[in-house]
Amino acid sequence: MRYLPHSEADRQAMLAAIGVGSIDDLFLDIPANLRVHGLDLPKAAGELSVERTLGRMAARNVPAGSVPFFVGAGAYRHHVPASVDHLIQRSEFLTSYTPYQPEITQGTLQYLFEFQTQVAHLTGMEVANASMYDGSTATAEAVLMAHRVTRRQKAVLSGGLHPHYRAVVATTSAMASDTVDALDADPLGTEDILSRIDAETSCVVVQSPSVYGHLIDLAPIAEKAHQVGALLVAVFTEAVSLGLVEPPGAQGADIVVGEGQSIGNPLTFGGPYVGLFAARMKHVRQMPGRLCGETVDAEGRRGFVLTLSTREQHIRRDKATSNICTNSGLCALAFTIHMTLLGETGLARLARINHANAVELAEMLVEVPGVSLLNESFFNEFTIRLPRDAAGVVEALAAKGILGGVPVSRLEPGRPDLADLLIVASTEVNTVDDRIAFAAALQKVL
Amino acid sequence: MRYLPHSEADRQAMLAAIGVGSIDDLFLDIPANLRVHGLDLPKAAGELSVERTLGRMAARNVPAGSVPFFVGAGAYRHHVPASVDHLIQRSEFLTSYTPYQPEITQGTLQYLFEFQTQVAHLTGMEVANASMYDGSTATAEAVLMAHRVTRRQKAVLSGGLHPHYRAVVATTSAMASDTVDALDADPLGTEDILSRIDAETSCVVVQSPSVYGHLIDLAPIAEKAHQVGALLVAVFTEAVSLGLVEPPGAQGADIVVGEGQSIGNPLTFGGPYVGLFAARMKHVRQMPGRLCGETVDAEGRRGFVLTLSTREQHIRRDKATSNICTNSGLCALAFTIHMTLLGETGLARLARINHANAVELAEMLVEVPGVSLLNESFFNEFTIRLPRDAAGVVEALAAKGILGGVPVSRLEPGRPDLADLLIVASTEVNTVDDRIAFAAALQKVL
Amino acid sequence: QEEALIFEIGRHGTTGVDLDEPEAFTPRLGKLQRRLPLDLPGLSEPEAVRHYVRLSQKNYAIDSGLYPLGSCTMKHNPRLNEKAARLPGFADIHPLQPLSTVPGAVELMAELGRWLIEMTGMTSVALSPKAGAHGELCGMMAIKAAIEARGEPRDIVLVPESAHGTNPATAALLGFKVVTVPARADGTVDPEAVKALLSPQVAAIMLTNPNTCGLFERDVVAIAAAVHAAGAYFYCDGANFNAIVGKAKVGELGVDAMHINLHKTFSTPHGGGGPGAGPVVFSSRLAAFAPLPFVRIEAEGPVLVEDKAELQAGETPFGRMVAFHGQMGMFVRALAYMLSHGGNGLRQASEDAVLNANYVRAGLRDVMTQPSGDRTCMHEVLFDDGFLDGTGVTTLDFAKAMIDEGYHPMTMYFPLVVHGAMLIEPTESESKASLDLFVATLRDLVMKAKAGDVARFREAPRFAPRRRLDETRAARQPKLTYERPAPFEQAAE
Amino acid sequence: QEEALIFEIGRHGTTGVDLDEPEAFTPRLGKLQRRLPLDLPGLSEPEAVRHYVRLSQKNYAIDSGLYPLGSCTMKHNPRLNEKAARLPGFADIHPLQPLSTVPGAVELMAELGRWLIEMTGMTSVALSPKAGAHGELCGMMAIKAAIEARGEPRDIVLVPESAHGTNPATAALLGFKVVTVPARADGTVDPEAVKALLSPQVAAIMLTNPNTCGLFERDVVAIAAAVHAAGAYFYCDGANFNAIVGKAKVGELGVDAMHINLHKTFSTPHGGGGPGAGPVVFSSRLAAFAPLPFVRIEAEGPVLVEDKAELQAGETPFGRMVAFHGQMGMFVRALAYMLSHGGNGLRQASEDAVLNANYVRAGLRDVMTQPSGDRTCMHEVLFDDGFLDGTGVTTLDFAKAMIDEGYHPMTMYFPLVVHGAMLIEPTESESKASLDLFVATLRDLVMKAKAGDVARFREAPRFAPRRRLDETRAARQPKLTYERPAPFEQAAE
Repeated sequence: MRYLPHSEADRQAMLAAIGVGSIDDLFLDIPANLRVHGLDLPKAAGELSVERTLGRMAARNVPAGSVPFFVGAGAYRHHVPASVDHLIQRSEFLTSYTPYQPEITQGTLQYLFEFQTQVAHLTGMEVANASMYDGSTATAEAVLMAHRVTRRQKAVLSGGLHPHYRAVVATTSAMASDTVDALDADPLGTEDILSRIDAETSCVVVQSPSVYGHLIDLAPIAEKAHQVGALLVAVFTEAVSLGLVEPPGAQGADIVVGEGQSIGNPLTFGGPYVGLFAARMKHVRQMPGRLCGETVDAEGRRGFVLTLSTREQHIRRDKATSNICTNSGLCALAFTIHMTLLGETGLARLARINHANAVELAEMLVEVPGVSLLNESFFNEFTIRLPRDAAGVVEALAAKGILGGVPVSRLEPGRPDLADLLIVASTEVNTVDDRIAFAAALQKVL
Repeated sequence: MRYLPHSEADRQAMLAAIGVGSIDDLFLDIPANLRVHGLDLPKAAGELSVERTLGRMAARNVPAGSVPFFVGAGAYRHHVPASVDHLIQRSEFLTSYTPYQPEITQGTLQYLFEFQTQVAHLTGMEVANASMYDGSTATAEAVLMAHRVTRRQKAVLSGGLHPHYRAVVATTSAMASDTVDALDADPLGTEDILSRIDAETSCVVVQSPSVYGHLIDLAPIAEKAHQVGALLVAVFTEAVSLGLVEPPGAQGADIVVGEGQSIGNPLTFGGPYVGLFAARMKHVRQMPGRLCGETVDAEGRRGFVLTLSTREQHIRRDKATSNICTNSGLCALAFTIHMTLLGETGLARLARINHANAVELAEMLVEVPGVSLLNESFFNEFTIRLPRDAAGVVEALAAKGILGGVPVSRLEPGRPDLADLLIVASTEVNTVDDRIAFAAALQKVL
Repeated sequence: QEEALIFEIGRHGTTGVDLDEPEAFTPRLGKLQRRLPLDLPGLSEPEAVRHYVRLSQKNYAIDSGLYPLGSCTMKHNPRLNEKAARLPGFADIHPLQPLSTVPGAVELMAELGRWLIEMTGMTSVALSPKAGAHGELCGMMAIKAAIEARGEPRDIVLVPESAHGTNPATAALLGFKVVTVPARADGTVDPEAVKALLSPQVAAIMLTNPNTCGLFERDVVAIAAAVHAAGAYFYCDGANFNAIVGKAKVGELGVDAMHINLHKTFSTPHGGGGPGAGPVVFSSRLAAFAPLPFVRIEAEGPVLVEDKAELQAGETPFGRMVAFHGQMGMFVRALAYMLSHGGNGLRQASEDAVLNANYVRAGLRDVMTQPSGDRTCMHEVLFDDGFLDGTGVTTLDFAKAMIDEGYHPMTMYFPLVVHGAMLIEPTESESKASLDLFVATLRDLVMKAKAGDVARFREAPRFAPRRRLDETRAARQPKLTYERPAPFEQAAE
Repeated sequence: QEEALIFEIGRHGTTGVDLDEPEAFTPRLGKLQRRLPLDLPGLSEPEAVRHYVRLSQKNYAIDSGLYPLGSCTMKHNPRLNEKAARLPGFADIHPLQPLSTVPGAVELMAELGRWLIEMTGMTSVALSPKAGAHGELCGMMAIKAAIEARGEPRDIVLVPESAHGTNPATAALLGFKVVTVPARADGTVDPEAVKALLSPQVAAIMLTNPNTCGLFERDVVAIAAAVHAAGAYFYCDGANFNAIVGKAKVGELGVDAMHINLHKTFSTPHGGGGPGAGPVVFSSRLAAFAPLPFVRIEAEGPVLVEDKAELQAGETPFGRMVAFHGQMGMFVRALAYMLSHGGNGLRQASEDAVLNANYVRAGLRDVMTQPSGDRTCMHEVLFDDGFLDGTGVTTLDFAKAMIDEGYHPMTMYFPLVVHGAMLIEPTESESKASLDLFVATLRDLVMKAKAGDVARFREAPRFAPRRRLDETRAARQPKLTYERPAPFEQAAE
C-alpha cells in the first residue's frame, strides 16, 4: 500500500525489537471474541481506480460554473484568485497542526493575527477570534456567549435569520436549557422585533442582509437591546456585503458573527466554511474559540501565540466557554489571503459589482409577467414572488440548464404560504448573458 | 494592474529619486520616430475574464481522458500520481532559476543528481545529463555529439525512427553541413540497416520500440557499428518500456536518447517534455547540456554543483558542444518524483500492465475483419493494416467519441503506400471497456 | 529575514484583484451604505504571494518531518485527496441547488456512511458535525434527547480523569454534571469504579478508547454492560479510533455513540488547526435521534433528508447541528483515503500505527520512564518526566530541545493524570529508518540531560524562527489585533 | 537536518504507486525482456513527498525574495497561468490526435502568434522552438536557408563581444565563422565598427537589444541599414525584449528575426532551469523560411501546417526543429499573462521594469561603480568591481555576502567585457519598499567592504544550506551519478 512505508521484513524486525512474536500480540487487550478479522469493504485501490470512482460520482452533479447560476441563501459563488488555492496547499500550511509550539508555527500564528484584524475591521468591531466552524455554529456560540455575559437565558431571533441558523441556535439552546423566542419568517423585512425585547432577553439575533436579502437598520435594535441590558448579535452570511454596507459594529452590535465562505472559499456543497466571530474587547474573556495574540520572544522579537486559553476546554474542561477545540484554520487562511489581495479597494469594488449585478437582475426579473420583488433594499440577493410554486419553477429552470435560486420552501417546508417565494442571488460571476438567459427562461417556465 | 506593485505616487517618487521628469526620459535611446504609443491589443483583463477566454478555447478540444484513447507515436497518456504535480508547483521549485548559486539551490541540484542517476540506471548507461528539451532535439544533439566523438559526418537513420525525429535530425544535420542517410520507413521492422554502416558512418540511429512498435535487437547493430568505429545512438519515445525491455546500454549502445514525457508529465499537445540523454563516461566531455556533479562545501559536507561547464556556451562560446542553455528542469523534476514513487517494482509492474493491455488490444483488433497486425514484437504500441485509408477511419472513430491511434499518413504524408496503416497504443489508463468499445467501433466504421 | 504584517506593508488604494467598476447603477441599499472606512490596505499579487510563502516557511509540517503529537495523529496527507476534493462536481456545487442536480454528492455521503458503519459495527451515522468536539456535542445531544424521550431525570455524566478536555466541556455545555472516574495505576478505567458511580441519575459515560494514555480499555465490555444495566449510555470519544480500525468494532464493544475525526483516522489535512470533520456513529439505541440532515437509504438510492417535514416513522432527530450538510470537502478526502486503503489497508494502517508506537517504546524504554511500567501500548506511547528527575530539565525544556534537533515535539503535559507527560504518536506514515533516527535523537537528548547540559534545554529552541515566546505577557496584555502606531488618518497620508 | 539521496533511503521492492499486476498474458517482447536489474529503489508516498518538500526548502525562489539575476528576468509567476495550463482541454490533449478534435489548441497558438507579431511589428512567427537558444538556432537557420536560397557563399556572422554565449555557439553550430564586433566604451555597438566588418561574406549580425549591459542600442537603425545594404540579415537576441514591449517594435528597427523567451518577457516559470519556450518572429524577408509546423491563418480560421505536403506557394520552410508543435503548456501560460496585462499593461510592465532598474541605479550610484559612468539604463543596471578596489573583496565574495543578507545575488561576471561585472535586474514585480530595502542592504555591504570587514565576505555564505562548494573538485573528479559504497548484490541483502 503506497502510503505505508514498511516492508514485511521491516515489520518482522520491529516486532523482534519490541520483543513480541506477531502483530496480534500488540492487540491482546482487545477481548479475543471481539477481534475483527476482516471488513466487508473493497480491497485497496490505486490512484487511477480511486479517481475513476470519485470522478464518476462528481460527474453526476451539475457544477455551478457550468450553468447560469443564481443560488445563494447562505453560500455564494465568487471568483477566487488562483493564488489563494495555491498558497493554502503549501505543505507548511496544509499539513501543519494547531500552533501549540509557537516557535515553529509562526506562519500559522501570524496569519491568524492578520485574520483577526481583518475580521475586526470588516465588521467594525474591536476583537475577533481565529475563526469558528461556520456562520451557523458561530451564531449558536454567540447566543451562548450572550447568556454568559448577561446571565439571562432568552434569545430573541429575527424572522430574517437564515432558517438553518435558527434551527442550529434552537437546537443548541434547547439542549443547554435556554429559551429561544423566534419570530415568524419575515420575507417582507417588516417585522416588529423591538416589542419582543424585554428584561429577560439575553440577546437579539438579527441577520442583515437577511435571508430574504433585506438590509436591516440595526441601530434602533441595538438601542432597545442596550436599554434593557441585552446584547445585539448581528449576523451576516455574505461577507462581501461588508464592503458596501455599514458594518454591524458601527450600528451598535455587541457580537458580530457571520459566514466567511464568500471570501476565499469554494461552495463545496456546504463545507468546510469559516465562521467569523467578533466582539467588544470588554467581553473578550467570554468569547469562544481560539485567540491569537502578539507577544515577544526571549530575544525581544515580536512573535505570536495562542492566548487567553484559560477560556478553553483543554485548560478549563467543564468550565470552558465552549467545547470548541479547533478552528477552521485553512479556510481562515484562504479568507485572509483573498482579503489581502482585495484590500479595501478591491473589496469595495467587488461589492459594488455584486450589487450592480443584483440590481440589474431584479429589474429584469420584475419585467417577467407575474413576478414581483419583495425587497425595498438588498445587496446581492433578493426575494421574488412567483405566480406559482417556486420549487417547481426551480426544477423546471434546472431542466433548462439554469440554477435559478433557492425556493423558500426548501428552507421553510412547513410554510405553504411561502411556497411561491424564490430567493435569488447574483454575484460577480454572473454575466449579462446569464441574467438575460435567466429572465427569458423564467418567463417560459411560468 | 494586479501584478504591478507601484502606485502612481510611487512612480513619481522614484522618477524624482532618479532625477528625471518622466518615464519617457528613461527611453530616450529609442529613436523618437520609432517610439510606439499603443498596441493594437485588448486592454488588461481580470482573472475571471482571462479564465473565461482560455476556458472557452480549452473547451473546444477533446481531452484524452474524456474518451477511450489509443493515441501514441511519441507521446503517451499515463496516470501521474497527484503528488507529482503538487510537488513541482512548490514555489521553491517552480519559481527558482538555474542553480547558478549552489549554496541556495541545493534542492534543484540534488534532484538533478537523482535524475541523472535514474536515467543512467534506466537506460543501462554510465552517465546522463540533466535533461534536454525533448526526445527529438536530444536525438539531433546525439548525432552532433557522435560527429564530435568520431570526427565523421554521416549519420545512418533507421526507418523505424519517428519521422518527426528524422526530420529534426535531418534539419539540424543539414544546417551543420553533415550528411544523413535515412532508411525508408520500416513499418514491418525488417529493414537491413547493417549494410548501410560503413567507414564514413559517425553513428547509427535506431529507435526501439520503433515508431511502428517493433522491438529492435540492438546488439548486432552495435557490433557492426563498433567494428567500423561508429557509434550506436539508441532512441526511445516510451520511457515506460524500459521497465520491461532490455535497456540499450546492455545492448551496446554508445549514446541513448529518448523522450521522458511518459513518466511524470502530461500530454499538453506536445510540450513541454523532457529529453533524456545518456552516454558512456569516456565521452562525457563531448556531451551537450547541463551536468550536475557531487562535491563538498567548505565544511566538508556533501553538496552538488553544475559542473563540466567548460563544454557549455556561456564559457566556451563558439567552441561549445551545443548552443543549449537551459534544460527542462521542472519536467525532469516531475520525471524524478514519479520515478522515485514507482521505484523498480512499480515501474516493472506498470510496464507489464502496459504490455498486457496492448497484447489484449492487439488480439481484439485482429479479430475485426480486414484488420491485420504488422508486429511480431511490441511493447504498448503496434501497427495494424486496415482495409481502407487510416486517416478516414480515425476521423470516423473520433466522430464516435474514440481517439483510435495515429494514421501513418499523419507522419508520412508523402507515402500513399502507407496510408492504410494505423499506429495504436494502449497504456494503463485504458480499461477493458475502452478496448472493447474501440474494437466494436472499428468494426463499424470499416 | 523578518516578515512584517500585511497592515505594515499594505497600501491604501492598492489591490491585487483586477475588477472592472460596474457601469452606472442606482444603489438600493436603503440608508445603509458603508460610512466607516474599511482600513484594509491591499497588496499587489506578487507581494501577497511572497508574504504568505514566507510566512509558510516559518511553519513545521508533516511534509517536512516527523510530527509525533500524541492524540493528534499527524499522518501523511495524500495529494490525491486534495485533487479529488477540487473536482468541480464536488467543489463547485451549492448546498441548496436542487437535489436533482447533485445525486453524486448524496451518493458520496451515503458511501462514506456505509464505510463508517461497517468499520464501527454501528447502526446509523450523522455526517454533519464539523469537527471532533462538534461530533461529541452531537453524540451527547442524542443521548440527552434519548433520555428526555424516556422522561428520565438523568443529569450526571461520568468522565475519566484522563479524558480530553472536550469531554467535560461538552457535558457541561449540555447542562450535565460531570463526575470524574478515577483511573487505575495504568491509566485505564476499572469497571468496579464505574459501577460505584452508576445510579439512576447517570445519563452516560464518556470514555476514550483507546484511551489518552495510549492503552486499550481492556474492560470496556464490562463497563458497557454496567452502564447499560444502569440505563445509561456509552459515549466513546473516537479520537483514537485510528488504532483499531479493522481490529475491533466499537459497536460490538457496547458503544452507543462515537464521533470519528476524519482528520485523524482518515487523514484529511489538519490545515494548521482545521477544518476538521466529526461524523458520529450511533448504535440502534440512539440511531433514531440522529440530527438533520441525514442520508436515508431507499430502494431507488440514497436520499438527503433535510427537514422534519420529510421524516418517516421512527426518525426522531434531535434537531440540527449546522447549516447545510456538513464538511463535504472532507467527506471526499476521507472517502478517497478509504478507497485507497480498502478494508485490508485500513487494518494494516492501524497495525502499523501500533507497531510504530511500540517500536518507539522499545527504543526508549531503557532511558525514559513510563508511568505504569513498560507495557504494550496502542498507537501512542506515554512517558512521564521521571527520567528527568534531578536533571533540572523539564518536559517543556525537553520538548523545546527537540525543536533544535529538527523535530516537532510530542504532546506535552497531557494527559493531565501523568506528571510531565510526553505522549508520542508516530503514526503509520513513518518508516523504520525515520523512527530509528528519531529514537537515536531522543536517546542522545536524554543522555545530554543526564550529563547536566541544562543550558542546551533551558535555552532551546535556538534554531527556530523564534526563541521561546512570552505567553504570560500575551495573556496579561492581550494584543489581538494590529493597531497602527499613529492614527489611521495620519498614517494614510 | 540533512537530506539523503533517494538511493540511500529508498528500498528495493518498495513502491509508492499501487498497481494491480495484470492477469496472465503472453509476452510479445521477442527476446528483449529486460535482464539488467533496474536498481531503482522506491519510496512510499509519504517518504517521497517529504523528501522533495525538504529538498525544495533548500532553494531560493522568486516567491521567497527578490531575485535580481540580470538577463534572467525573475519576475512574478502568476498562479492563474498554472491553473489555465492545467485545464484538461490544454494539458490532456495529444499532439497527434485528429486536428478536428483540437481546434481550440490551434486557436490559442494563432492568438499567441497574433500578440507576438503585433508587439514586435514583424510578419510571421515560428512557435515551435523549445527555449531561447533553440529560438536563436531557428532564427539563424532561417537566415542560412535564405542565403542558400539566394545561392550566396556567406559564412561570417558578426557578434558583439558583450553577447550571450549562445550567440557565437549558435553561429558556430551552423558552420558560420564568428567575427567579434568591438564595443564602444559604454558597451554599445558603433555602426562604423559594423560597417568596417561588413562584406559579401557576411551572412548576419547577431545583436542583443537592449544589450547585455542594459543599454538600448541607440544606433540600431543605422546598424540595420548597413547590414541590409551589405546583403546580410539582422538577428536580434530577444532576451531583453521585456524592456521595450509597447515602447518600440523591433520590426521597425530593422530586425529580420528575433526569438522571444516566453519565460522571461511573459513570465512562464523558470522551474529551476526550464522548460522555456523560444518562439521566433520574422520580417517579411525571412517569413517564408519559418520551419514546420506553423499556423496559417485562413478565412475559415487558423490551420496547423505540419508537413511539406501541405505547403502553399511562398512557403519554403527550412525544415523542422522539434517533434510535434512546441511548448503548448508555455503558450497557454504566456497568453494568460498577455491577456491579463493587455496591451496597456505590457507597456506599463516594461516601464516599471526600467523604472526599477534606474531606481536601483540611483540608489547605488554614489557607492558602487558603473563601467561607463552613470547613465540611464534599461531594465537592468550594470556595475563593475571598481568600487571594491583595494578592499580584498571580489565580485564573487560580494555576491555570496548578499546570500547571508537573505538575497539571491545578481548575475556575476557577465557580460564578460566588464571587469567583475554585477548585473542587477529587479524586474517590475518589486515594490518600492522592496527596492528600498535591497538598496539599503547593498549600501550597507559596500560600507562593510570598505571598512575592511573582509572575513564577512570571504567566508560567505554562512547562513545558507551550504557554505561555498568546491567546484574545481567537481570538475576534476566528476561524480555525476550515485554509486553505492558496496556492490549492488551485497547492499540489497
